[in-house]
Amino acid sequence: MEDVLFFIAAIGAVVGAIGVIALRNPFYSVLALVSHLLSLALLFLLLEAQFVAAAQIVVYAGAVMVLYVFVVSYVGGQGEPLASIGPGLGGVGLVLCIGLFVELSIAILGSGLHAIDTDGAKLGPGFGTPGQIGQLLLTKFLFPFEIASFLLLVAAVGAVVLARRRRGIDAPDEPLPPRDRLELTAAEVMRIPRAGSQAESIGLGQEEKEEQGGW
Amino acid sequence: MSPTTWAWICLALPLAGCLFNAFVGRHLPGERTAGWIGTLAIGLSFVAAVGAFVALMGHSPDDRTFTSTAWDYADSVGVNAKLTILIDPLSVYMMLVVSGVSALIHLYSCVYVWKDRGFVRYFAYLNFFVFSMLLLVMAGNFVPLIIGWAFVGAASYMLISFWFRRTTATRAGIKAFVINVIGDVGLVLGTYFIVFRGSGSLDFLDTFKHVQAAFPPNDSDLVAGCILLLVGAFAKSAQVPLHTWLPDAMEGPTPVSALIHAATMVTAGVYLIARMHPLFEDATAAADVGTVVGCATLVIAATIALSQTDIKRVIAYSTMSQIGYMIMAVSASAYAAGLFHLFTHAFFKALLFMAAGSIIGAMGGEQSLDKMGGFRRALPFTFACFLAGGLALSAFPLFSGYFSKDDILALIGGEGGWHWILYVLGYLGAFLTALYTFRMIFRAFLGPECKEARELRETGHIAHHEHPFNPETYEEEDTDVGFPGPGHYIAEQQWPMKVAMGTLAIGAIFGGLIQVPFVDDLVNVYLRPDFVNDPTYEKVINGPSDGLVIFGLILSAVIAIGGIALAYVIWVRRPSIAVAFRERFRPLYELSFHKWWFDELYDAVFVRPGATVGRWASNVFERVVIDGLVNGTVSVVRAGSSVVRGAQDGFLRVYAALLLLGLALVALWFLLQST
Amino acid sequence: MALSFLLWAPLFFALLGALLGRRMAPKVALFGSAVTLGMAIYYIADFDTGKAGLQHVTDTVWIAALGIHYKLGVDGLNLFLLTLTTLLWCVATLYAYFRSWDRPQLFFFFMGLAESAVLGAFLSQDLALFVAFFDLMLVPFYFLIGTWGGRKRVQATTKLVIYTLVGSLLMLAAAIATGVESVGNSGQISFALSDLVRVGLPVGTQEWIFLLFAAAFLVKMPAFPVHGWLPDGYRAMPIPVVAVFSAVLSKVAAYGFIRIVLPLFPQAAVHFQELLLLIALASILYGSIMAFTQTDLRLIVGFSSIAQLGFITLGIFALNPQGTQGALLQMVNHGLVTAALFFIIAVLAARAGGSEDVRDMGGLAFRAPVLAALFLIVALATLAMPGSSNFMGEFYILLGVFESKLVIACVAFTGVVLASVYMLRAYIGAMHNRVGAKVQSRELSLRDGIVVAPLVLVIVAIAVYPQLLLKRQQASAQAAVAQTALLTHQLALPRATAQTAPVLPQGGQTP
Amino acid sequence: MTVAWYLVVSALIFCVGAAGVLVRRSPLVILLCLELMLNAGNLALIAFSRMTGTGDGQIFAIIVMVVAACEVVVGLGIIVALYRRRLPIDVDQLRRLHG
Repeated sequence: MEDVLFFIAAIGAVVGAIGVIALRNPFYSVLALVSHLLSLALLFLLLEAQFVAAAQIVVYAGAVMVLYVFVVSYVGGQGEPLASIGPGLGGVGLVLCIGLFVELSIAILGSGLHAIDTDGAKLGPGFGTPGQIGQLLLTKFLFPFEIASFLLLVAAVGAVVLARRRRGIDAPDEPLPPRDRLELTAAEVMRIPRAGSQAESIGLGQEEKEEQGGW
Repeated sequence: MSPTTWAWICLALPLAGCLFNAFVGRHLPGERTAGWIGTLAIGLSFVAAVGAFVALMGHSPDDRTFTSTAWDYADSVGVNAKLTILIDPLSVYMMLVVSGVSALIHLYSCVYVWKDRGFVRYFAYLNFFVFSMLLLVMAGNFVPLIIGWAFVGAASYMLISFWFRRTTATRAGIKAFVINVIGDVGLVLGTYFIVFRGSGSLDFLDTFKHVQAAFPPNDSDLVAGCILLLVGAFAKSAQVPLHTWLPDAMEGPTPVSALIHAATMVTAGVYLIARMHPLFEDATAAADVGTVVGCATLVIAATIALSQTDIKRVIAYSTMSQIGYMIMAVSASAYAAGLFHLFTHAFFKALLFMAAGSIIGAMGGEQSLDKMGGFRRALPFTFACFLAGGLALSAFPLFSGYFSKDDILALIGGEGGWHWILYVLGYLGAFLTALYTFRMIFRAFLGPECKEARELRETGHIAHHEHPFNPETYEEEDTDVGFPGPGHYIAEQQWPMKVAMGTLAIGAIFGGLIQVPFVDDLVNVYLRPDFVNDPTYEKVINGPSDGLVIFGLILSAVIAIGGIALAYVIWVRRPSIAVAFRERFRPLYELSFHKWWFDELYDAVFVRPGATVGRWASNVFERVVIDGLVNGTVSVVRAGSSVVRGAQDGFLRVYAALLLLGLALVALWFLLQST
Repeated sequence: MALSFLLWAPLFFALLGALLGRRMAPKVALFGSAVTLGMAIYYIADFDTGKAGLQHVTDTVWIAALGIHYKLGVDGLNLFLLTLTTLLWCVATLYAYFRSWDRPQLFFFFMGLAESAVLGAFLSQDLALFVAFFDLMLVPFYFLIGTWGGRKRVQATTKLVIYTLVGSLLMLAAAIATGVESVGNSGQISFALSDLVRVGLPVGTQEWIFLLFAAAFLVKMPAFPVHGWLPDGYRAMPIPVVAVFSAVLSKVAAYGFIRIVLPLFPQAAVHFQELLLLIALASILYGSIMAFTQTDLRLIVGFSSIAQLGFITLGIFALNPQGTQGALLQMVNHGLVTAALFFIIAVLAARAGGSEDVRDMGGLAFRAPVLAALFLIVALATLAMPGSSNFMGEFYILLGVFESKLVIACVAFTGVVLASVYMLRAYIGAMHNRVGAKVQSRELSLRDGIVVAPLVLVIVAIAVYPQLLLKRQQASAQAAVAQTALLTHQLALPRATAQTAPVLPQGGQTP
Repeated sequence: MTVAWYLVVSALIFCVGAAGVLVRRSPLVILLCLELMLNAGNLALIAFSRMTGTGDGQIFAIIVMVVAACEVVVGLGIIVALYRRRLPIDVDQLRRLHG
């Protein structure tokens, strides 16, 4: 029974993954990812990770994917143009990925790790339950937990800053600089606008004031 | 009070005057208050010097050396520099001369630069100058000596370029300063050789005590040290070949010339050799160098003075020449004679400069002898003073220079041997001195009256040029924004000038009477405690036979009168002789007129090559080598980066592919490692 | 009072000022620099004069695994450099306070950071800590020059960074090598200078490490021929920055020689003594000649700094107590006069239509007697006129060289003469002669006066009583060169200290 | 099923995701492919967690999910910003950073 479930879930996950990259319309890609995530959640359950599986469905397949759907519908679900100015990486990518897969498989199958060929260790009671996860998070992994929460905060702020609306919707916020001004030097980027010049540093601009004020 | 207390007061007063004038001088009420304060400070300083003299004479002759230390200046790792003053007959003698003559020069200056816009600044500088000189002569440790030495140089720089809008003045100032720094370097390096190769202490008395134990006679280190000290002395006393700054120093106001030439600065070299006599006694080779250079200077300077037309420069070269006598004397162990000449020279040289200042005032700033003439009746007092100073300088019988110069030459002659050459050259120099001195007097005071003289005599008005000019270049002065002031003054109309010149004239006429052969011997007796331990000194003092002394006196008188008579013939009776002589002996005239081409020589040997090297360094070396170093690095980096930047083509997916490739390679490497 | 307060106070106040906003930043920075100066003066007052070793030591292990200590201490070597640093920063902050800067918070923050970094380099008694602070110094100056600099600041900053980074990397490598090589002898890694001195290194190792350190320090100074960053750098920096940069940062390098190189690599120092002396001599002559030909006042001062630092190097590598004393004294003197000169240059430029070229000036002294007097005092001190403290510094330096290498001392004296030529040339060119075309002669204003006058006062005070510095430095200076002086057989220590002179390290026997 | 099976599936998904990143040009889809890769990692982590019988791997997985969420948020924010400025939604045309 478990084996069957595993194969169903595994095939679902792989097919979902292939769907993500193969479908032209981003909207369909998102849907394929959702199915992929659901299959993965099943795999997690098979691995006795009930809490992670639940989180996967609720957070990932639920919340995150909704975000994707919103953005896709906002940006427009048109497929990408066929003509590309970039290099066609199809062949190279395929070779690379297959090569990597072969390498990883060799690594996994030829591993000296004996436990890898078992069904796993004998599990204690409560493995993978929210209680155990919570306990770990608040004891052993408290610090990563806090860091993660901080990361989330930063990401939220960052997203707001990035997507915030500036001065009207229609006009592009800042027009693109002309092509010949694209070559900014690092120092120009670094320089603060209207920073003091030589004349200011020796106090040239100040002399009139000084004359009036006197001693 | 003890002599050292008096000495500290004597030293502190000019400094106080300087600081007072510098800080509050500008805000004082009254037009000349700063000048009076400066004069008062120096006058009181002279009083303190007299106090020190009296206090010193209260002790027995064996017990007239006192030291006092203000504070440890730099006392660590074997260098014991302390602010020590050494008060003994020699330093009190110098203090008296310096402060006394300086006080009169201050008095004179109160009028001379009255209308100048830098009046207050002038007196601050002048007081500083006197302070520096007093520090120099009182120092009881090498470091305060060097400090005083350098302060004198700095003060002379400030005063020479006092009219700092004249480029000639600033150029003369920098020249004086740099040559003085060369002297300072000589002094410091000489100190290293003497103290740190031998005596081990910067203190004068310790050094003198240990010098014989530390060095065998004529030890190379000691001779090197003494010759380096002489370099310092030559630079300050304007001896060949470090004399070129002195004539240019005439760019300063005339009283400054008087101060530099009479009381302070140029006499420092003479004092130094006298002060360091225990060293020179042991390093006779170095002393001989001093003797020869002094003699050479006295002749060279006298020949140059014969053809100069600037009245101040003639006097300047005469100073060089007279200092040559002194250096020769003190180097030949005739210390008292050299210092005696220093004393009389201070009087008559200050007097000559002041009188020259009076003439220049009457000429409205003009300094060329070619334009002067016939001032005898327009400036009777100045004429009398100039004549007194001129006669003293020419060693006319019974005037002060007569006794002091003769004292030197008699002692040189008495030493015998090769000193006879110096003896003869000394008298040759005396003859030339009489000649050029009276050339100057005759051309300025006799002959046809120039228009300035006539105007002054007839109306009592001093000539003023409509557009003030630089007497050196005849370039117009920008007096509306700068210096010097428009005022010109003559002694006949100003009592402070008259007082100063009159006092000096008395000294110039009668000053020699303190040491007359067979009559009295005051200078010798007074200075004896300083030199009593020197075997050579006693030998030199007693060297000349009575016959030689009498012969010298007669010869001296004959030469002086002969020189004056010849000058009368050439420049008053038959002016054509001078012209004919100039045409007949053109090379000799050129040599004299161009000052033996010393300036041109230095320009060609030091200045031009230095400037060329500098230009090459900044234009070629700096650009090519130094910048090349960094630019080369930059271009290597740039070339390398242009190779690598090809990979940065901006295609995100290519970056990802490269990343993945890297991952695959890393994985492969680990796989290969594990098998 | 712990040294950490002194070290971090500038940074603390700079941060505080930056947080309080653009109106408060200058005030807080000024207050902070004054407080720091006060603390530095306290350390002079509290200094135990006769002692050679460290005082007020703070020592905690910072990174235990690497043996890096957070160790601070004061002794005769760094006591007055601390005062110099804090004084100059105080004055520079005061100068900056009177001017408006774009983004004042950032400007004053970087100034404070720079002060802390420099103080850290002077205070650290651990090699790794020294290297860290030495490199940290570059960061604030990079921004200060690149952001608030003048013409060609980009090029100048690039050059400066390239030069200094190369030097820093060499030094980092050398420092690590020193630590690692010292493990072999003791079995336990430690970067604390006291431990490193005790362990000692074999001669061959010392020599190449010495060269790396020397390269880094010579670039920072800078010395001929690695001074290429100086002309552009000095011209581009804003005045308060160039003042502290030229006055203090070069001293860090010279101080590094005395603090680190001489005690740690004595054999190598002796071995390369003549090389370093020749480099110093070349710096003196080259710097002087260049200063003589330049017309830009900043460059005149810059090249004169090369010459002056040549003298300091000369003193250090005389490898005897006289030379070291002179070098230490001269570091303080040179810092004071250079900073004063740069502030005066700013004043002069403001009166010459903004130009810093001598040819555009002239006759400035006319209505400005106070300015002229201050400039003259500083100029005379710079050319080391006897009576100035600079003279005593050069006196000791040249005496040290005279006792170890006579010929070099004699040649070095030409540098003294040349100094008088170029300084007076600059002074006369700016203040005297005919009035320049765009020149307006007017007196020093109060806000410039209270920047320059304190420096001149300190210059005069030290000139009157250099013993103030010398007696506090003496014991440490003797200890710093004790080993090298032993090696060169020119030990002239008083008997009392000679008995306690450190023994040669075991690993460091001459082959 | 042994743990190795799960790992193989994980490797496969990872490679598929990586291929997607290389092939697709829409930043949206590339983000999705990144999700794939992260999830592949998650699967491996949980498989190992099962293997050792401790909960640590699951914690890691949760943290990875957090990171993924952050990445999504920022990535989508950038895409929205691009769209607002009328820039092409194509990574090949956004190559201003070329050297």
